[in-house]
This record gives sequence, structure tokens and C-alpha cells, in this order.
Amino acid sequence: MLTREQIAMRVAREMRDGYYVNLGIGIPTLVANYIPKGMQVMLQSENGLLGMGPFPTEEEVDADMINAGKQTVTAITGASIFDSAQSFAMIRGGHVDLTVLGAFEVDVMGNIASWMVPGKLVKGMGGAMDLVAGAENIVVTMTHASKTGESKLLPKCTLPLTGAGCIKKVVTDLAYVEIRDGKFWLIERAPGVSVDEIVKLTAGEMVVPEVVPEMSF
Amino acid sequence: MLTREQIAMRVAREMRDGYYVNLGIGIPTLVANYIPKGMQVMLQSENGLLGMGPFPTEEEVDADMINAGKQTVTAITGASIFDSAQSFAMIRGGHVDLTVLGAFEVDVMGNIASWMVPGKLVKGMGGAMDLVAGAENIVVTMTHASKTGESKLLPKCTLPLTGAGCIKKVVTDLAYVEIRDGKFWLIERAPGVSVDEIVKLTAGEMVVPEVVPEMSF
Amino acid sequence: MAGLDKVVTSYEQALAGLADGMTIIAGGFGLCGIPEGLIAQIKKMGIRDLTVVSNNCGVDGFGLGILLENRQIKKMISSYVGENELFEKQLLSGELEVELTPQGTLAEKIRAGGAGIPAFFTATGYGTPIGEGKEVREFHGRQYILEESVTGDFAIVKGWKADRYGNVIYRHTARNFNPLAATAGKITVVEVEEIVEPGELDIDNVHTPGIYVDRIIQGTFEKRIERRTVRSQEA
Amino acid sequence: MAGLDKVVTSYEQALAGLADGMTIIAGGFGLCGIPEGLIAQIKKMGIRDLTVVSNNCGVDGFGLGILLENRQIKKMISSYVGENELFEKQLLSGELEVELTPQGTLAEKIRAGGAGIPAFFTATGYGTPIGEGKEVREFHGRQYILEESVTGDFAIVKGWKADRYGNVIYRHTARNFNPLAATAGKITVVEVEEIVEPGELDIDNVHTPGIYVDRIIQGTFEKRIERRTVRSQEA
Repeated sequence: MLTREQIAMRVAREMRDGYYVNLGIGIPTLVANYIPKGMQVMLQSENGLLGMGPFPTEEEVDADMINAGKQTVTAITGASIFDSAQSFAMIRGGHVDLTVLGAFEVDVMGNIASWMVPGKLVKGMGGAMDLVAGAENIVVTMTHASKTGESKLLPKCTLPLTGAGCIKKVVTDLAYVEIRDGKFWLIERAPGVSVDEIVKLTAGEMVVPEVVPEMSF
Repeated sequence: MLTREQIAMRVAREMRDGYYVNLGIGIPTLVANYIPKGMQVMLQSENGLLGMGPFPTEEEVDADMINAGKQTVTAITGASIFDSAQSFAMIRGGHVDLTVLGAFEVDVMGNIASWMVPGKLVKGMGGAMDLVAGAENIVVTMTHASKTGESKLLPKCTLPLTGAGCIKKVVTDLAYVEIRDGKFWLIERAPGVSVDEIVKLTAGEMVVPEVVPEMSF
Repeated sequence: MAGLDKVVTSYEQALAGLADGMTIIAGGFGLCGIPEGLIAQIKKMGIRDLTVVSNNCGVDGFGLGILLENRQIKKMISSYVGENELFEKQLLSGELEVELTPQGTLAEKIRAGGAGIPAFFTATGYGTPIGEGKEVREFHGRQYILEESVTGDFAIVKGWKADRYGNVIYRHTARNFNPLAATAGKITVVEVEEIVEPGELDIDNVHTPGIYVDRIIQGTFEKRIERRTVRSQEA
Repeated sequence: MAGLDKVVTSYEQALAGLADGMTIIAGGFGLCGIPEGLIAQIKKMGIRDLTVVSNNCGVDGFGLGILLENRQIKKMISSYVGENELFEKQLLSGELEVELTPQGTLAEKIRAGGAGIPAFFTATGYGTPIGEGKEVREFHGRQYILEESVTGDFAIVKGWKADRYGNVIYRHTARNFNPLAATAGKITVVEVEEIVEPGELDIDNVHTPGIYVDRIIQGTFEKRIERRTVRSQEA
């Protein structure tokens, strides 16, 4: 089973030199720590910052410099700042090369649910609906199943959707899965996790190739 | 009969302190010379300048500083420069207080034709269609009739329209006319011009009040 | 305040005309770039039944949260309410009407409102509850939903510096929704850290041209930080 | 050119991939803020059947006018053709297809194209020939027409300064359509007067963030003035 850090490390392999990347809150944020050496990427924060840097030192803390998670941040050399309309013009217009975000559920049609559990939790979708609508290249990070063992990779999402038919890549604690032709495709498995375990915890139809390589870190 | 300068002077009386004003090409441009003393207004040029100043001196000429008529200009203190989308956001969004532009024809419904004579003249509408669609307060300047004596204030415009139902004020060489309730209303006449002359050169229905004061300059 | 000079010297003047039932568009993202003094004045005025368009609604006890506590808000149009327990509680109880709107759609709705665009199509929200009841149309093989723009009776905006003519600049990510809000108020009020003379701002880098601004007031700001996150010195 | 560095050193590289029949979005207003070297390169390449989206089409013998002369343009989408005799002549003869578009609608169509908005409603052109055949809809008692956005295979842009990451600033009214064009090209090429290092542009005043830009080239500019209008020294 992958740790949160290993999930982030696996996602980081989807980076390419020169990419503009939007990382969501939670595990996706950790991806920034594993950008391959020698590779230049720019992190976009949808509150209006392109070129997000590390957290500030105590001395650098600036109330006017935060990220989309409302955390204090810094900007890297060559960064730029703009208003929210411009920020989502980038996102909606498909200019972000890679978007990484968490989810409650995904399904075989590439649907994603991540913003609401009716009657229980209403935090709002923030920028997630724009991000999944605007991006070509999205990686969802999530645990493969709930703590009680219920699969989050479903034939059909049960929660209100964030976006329809937009997800093609999922990295869970058990596997790297792709979604196409209305099916999950098992591409890689976590070290020490068997194909059977993964298939058992995947509620939606899953295609298993003859060889499913184990990830190595 | 009013000269071009007197038409501009009459239009300038529609200015109010603190107005943002867009002046079209031709006679409207002259209006800038007659802004009442002590009154502060900002001129908007739709290529992206708010706070247009006078033409430059030879030494001040700057190829990067032009107005919507492609003339070299200067900017006043407190001016700002922006892109064309922002410029027309101002215009279309109704933020400009007064718009002055020329026309070929206007009619009793407040329609205006100013950009095309089919088969003869196709210069394009430039920003005129946006200006008349976005402004509440528009003054049209034009000669009352063509050189051959044909009225330009019509029951119905004959040329392709620039905007529909948007014109309420017209300053011609003969009169100041308002448009409402599907009629022209004669409000003021040029010095030495009789009501009869004006009515004769107005093809659309014109309401003539008992008293039509003569303009004085 | 005469001619192009938009400076007012009291919060009463700044929000004169604000009345029960009005719609207010407020700049800010979380607690970053919020017009603190104008919000305090709305609380002081006791105006009720407000519709507030703002990405968030502050936190409990700060920002727009103080208007929630004071039961002055009837309806919020926001993308995220997760920082605010009272918001979530009033929402779930039905006391507060909330129109949850995707952040990019919200930004675009405000921009469109200021720009005279009454509606636009976006792919955001298609196939989700946000798209329900909205017109769907295909362009170039993809499905989009129709979203209408929003305008306010008032816009309340937090700027960094403004000149007397109402030209405003924002600092860093305190910009966020503020320049958009500034375009979309029938009356736009900007609270800034510093008022300067016309000509002091760079002509090519005015973020909000004065044409959008009706009143400018100088405020003092606490600038509370919602999530102070730091790294150790050596990192 | 690796990673975020977008600088190219030849016009061949700058426009590599441009082919017959493509759509180009070009910044500039009249002759102000036009990518002179990129236009010259298009002429040199002899690419044909181009659709060009640009407010104007230069003048006879300069700017985009040289592509008209060379019969490389099949269709123009513009708001104003009055400065260009050849344009008017090719238009009236039917040799050139022209989609006359109101200037504000043109700006908004390009912005929308870059921003993932496929269509929007505007009052501009309602009741005129521009509105013919377009969907009309009433919002709040007023009539609007539906306009679709536009994007290009290439965008050619003229900036003042850019850093190596493609962050661009424009100077004065040479800005005009350039920042909009920059967002709407599948490949966006920016020709600038000066290339600087990342960090040299003010973070709060980048007009075009580098995410929109694919290639940067340093050019030399004649900056011809279309209507030199001066006042006497004493005025």
C-alpha cells in the first residue's frame, strides 16, 4: 500500500519539463515535493498566482500572499499574479498542463464526485468544477476504498458529481488506474499489493492486462 | 447654421463634472476643445486609454500612444491604459457617461446608421456598434441634410443600422433635437435658423413646441 | 468629492445609500484582500436581508462572518463555505439561502456583469447538480451550460493604493476577486491602505481604472491570516 | 528552449508549424503594437489561404497589408478596414472574404476563445446586419445576440518586454488586442523589443502570464505612425 507521500511521488512522474500544474488541497499538494530534479514546472494556484513557491519562513510571511488553500506561500522567480477571472481563464481555457486533485469517488465513465455528501457535508466546490472541466490531463488521488472497505472506484458515482466524463488517470494507495472505453484499466500496482486485492476493491469493471508491473520508488 | 466648432460647443454643454466621455472621430473629437472651464472630465479612447490628453508636441510623439482614430495623442495625469477587452467592458457595461459620435442617418425610433453605404463604402463599424449599444447617454452629431438637401433625420433609416432604438439626442448644424415616443422633438434651433427651415429639412415626424429657443454661443 | 475626486472621509459616506434587501458584491478570497472597514460599517448600519456575492463568507467572527452572525445576510452566492461553521450551520438549517457556484463561473459571472455580457456558456458544471435546470448546448462537440451574469447594487472592494480619481492597484494575491467586483457594482466603494495623488500610479499598471469606482476611502486593516503556514529557516 | 524557457532565436523557429489554411489571431490596433517581424516571416514563408483575426489589416504596404498584397489571406475577421484601399478593393470584388465584427465583440470573442467560453450574449449589433441569422434572446427586458468565440492555430503578438518564461508586458496603447490574442492561439508567438531575465518584471504587473506563451523572439521594430498629429509647442 502506498503512503500519502508515495502517492504523491507516483503522481509526480506525470510531470513533464515546462509543465504548468495545478495541485489541489491534500495529497496533491505534496506532489510539489517530488518534482523530478532538473525539471522546471510552474505551479498555478487558482486564487491568482502562477509560480507558487514553498511556504514562507516566519520572516517572509505576508498576509497578501496565500494559495488556494488559504495557506501563506511564497512566489518563485518569474511568477505572476492576476485576478480570479484571469486565473480561471487559464484553467477553463485549457492552458494548465496537469491538474491533480482528490476525490470521494470516480467511476468507469470518468465521472468524479469530490465536493458534497448530501445532508452531511457542504463545503462547496471551490475551483474544482472549473479545474476538471478545463483540463485535458487530470490525475485524481484517493484511497482505493473507504476505511470500511467500500470501493471508491465505482460503476457509477453515487455522490453529486464535480464533473462528467473528465477523469482518465487515478492514483490510489493500491494502484495506478486509467479510465477509457467505460472501464478501469489496471496499469500499475503498489509494491506488495496483488492484482486480486485491487480487483476485489474495485467496484467498477476493471480490465487487467497480462502484466501489471509493480511500482518502485 | 452652426459651424463644426459650434456643433461641438453645443455638444459640450451636455458634459457634467466628473463625466467619462467617449468622443468619436470627426466633429465629436472637437468637443474636447470646449469642455467648460472648471469641469473635470476623462476622455475614453476605445483602443485602450482612459484620460486622453491633447495631441503631442513634436518631441512628445510616441508611436505607442495613439487614440482610436490612430492619431498620436498624450495622456493626462491620472490616465490609465488597458487592453481592448477591458476597454469594451467599460463601454458595453455602461460605464461611459456620455458618448458622442457622427452618423449618416438617424430616425424617429432612435435608430442610427453610420458605418456602411452598400456597394459604395465599407469601412467597418469599428467600435461604434458597441458604443451605441452600451451607452445610456449618446449625442449624435451630423449635418441636418445632405448637400443636395435630403434630410438625414428620417422616419426610418435607409442604410444598414449601427444600433437600434438607442439614440435620444442629435445636434445638427440647424438644431438640437431629442428623440422620444417615436418622434423628433425640436428643442433648440441654430442662430438665425427658423423653425420652418428645420421642419422642412426633417423627413421624420417632428414635434415643435410653442417656444424653440435659439442657441447662443 | 467633486469632479473626478472620489475620496470620502467617513464610512457613513462610503456606504451611503446601502439599504435592506440590496445585493452586494464583495472582493476577497478567504480573509485575503477583504474590505474590513466597509464590512464593519455594514454591521454597524444593521442593514438586513442582504444578498452577498463573495467567493467565501469570511470565518466565524471575522470578515463577512460578522454579518452572518448578525443575521444580516439572506442569501450568499459563493463557491466555498468550508471555513465557516456558522455558514454551514445556517445553510443546512435552511436559514440562509446559498447559491453554490463554481469559483471560475463566479468570477466570470461578476466580470460579465461589469462588462455588459448578460450570459455566457461554460463547460464547468455540465452534468453536475450545478447544471440542473440550466440550458445545455453543444459547441464543437462538447456540452456547455448557460450561466447568467451578476451585478450588485453595491460593490465593496479592498485595494492596496488608489489615487483620488479612483484608479486602484492591488497587492499580490489580495487582488483575487477585487478587480472584478469593482466593475460590477452600481455603486463601487474601494477601501485602500493608501490614497495617492493622480499620476503616482504607473499608467500601464492600473488594475482598476477609475471609471469603475465611485468612492474611495482609506482604511486600516488587521489582515488576519487564515492559515499561517511556514517552513523552517533552513528549508 | 527547454523547460520554461521559451526564447527562440530565428523567425523560422518562431513560426515553425504554420501552414496553409490556418487561422492566425494577430494583435495590434492599426499599425500600433503589431508584430512586424512575424508578419514579414509569414510573407517570406508564402503560406496561403490564411484566415486572419485582427482589428485592422494594416495599411497598403505595411503591417498585415503586405499579406493582402501577396494574396495570402483568404478571410479577414476585423472591425475596420478603412485605412486600407487594397482591403476595401479585394472585399468589394469578392476576392477576400471579410467577417466585419464590432470591435468590442471582436475583443470579447478572442478573450472568450482563450478563456474556454464558447459563446456569449451581447447587445452590440442587435437589430443591425451583424445580428442577422444570430440567436436573439431577452435578458432583463433587453435584446441580446449570441456571439461565438474565436481561437487561432497561431497567435502573433507584439510585446514590449518579455522574460524567458514568456511573461510579457506591453507599452502604452500598443497593448490593445495583444494580451487577448496571446490567450487564444494554440501556439502563441510573442515578438518583443527586449528579452529580460525571469524576476525582472514586477510580479503584480505582468500583462500576459507565461502560461499562454509558447515562443518568444526579440525583434526590431520600425513602429510606423499612421497619423502623426501634433500640436504646436506653445499650445
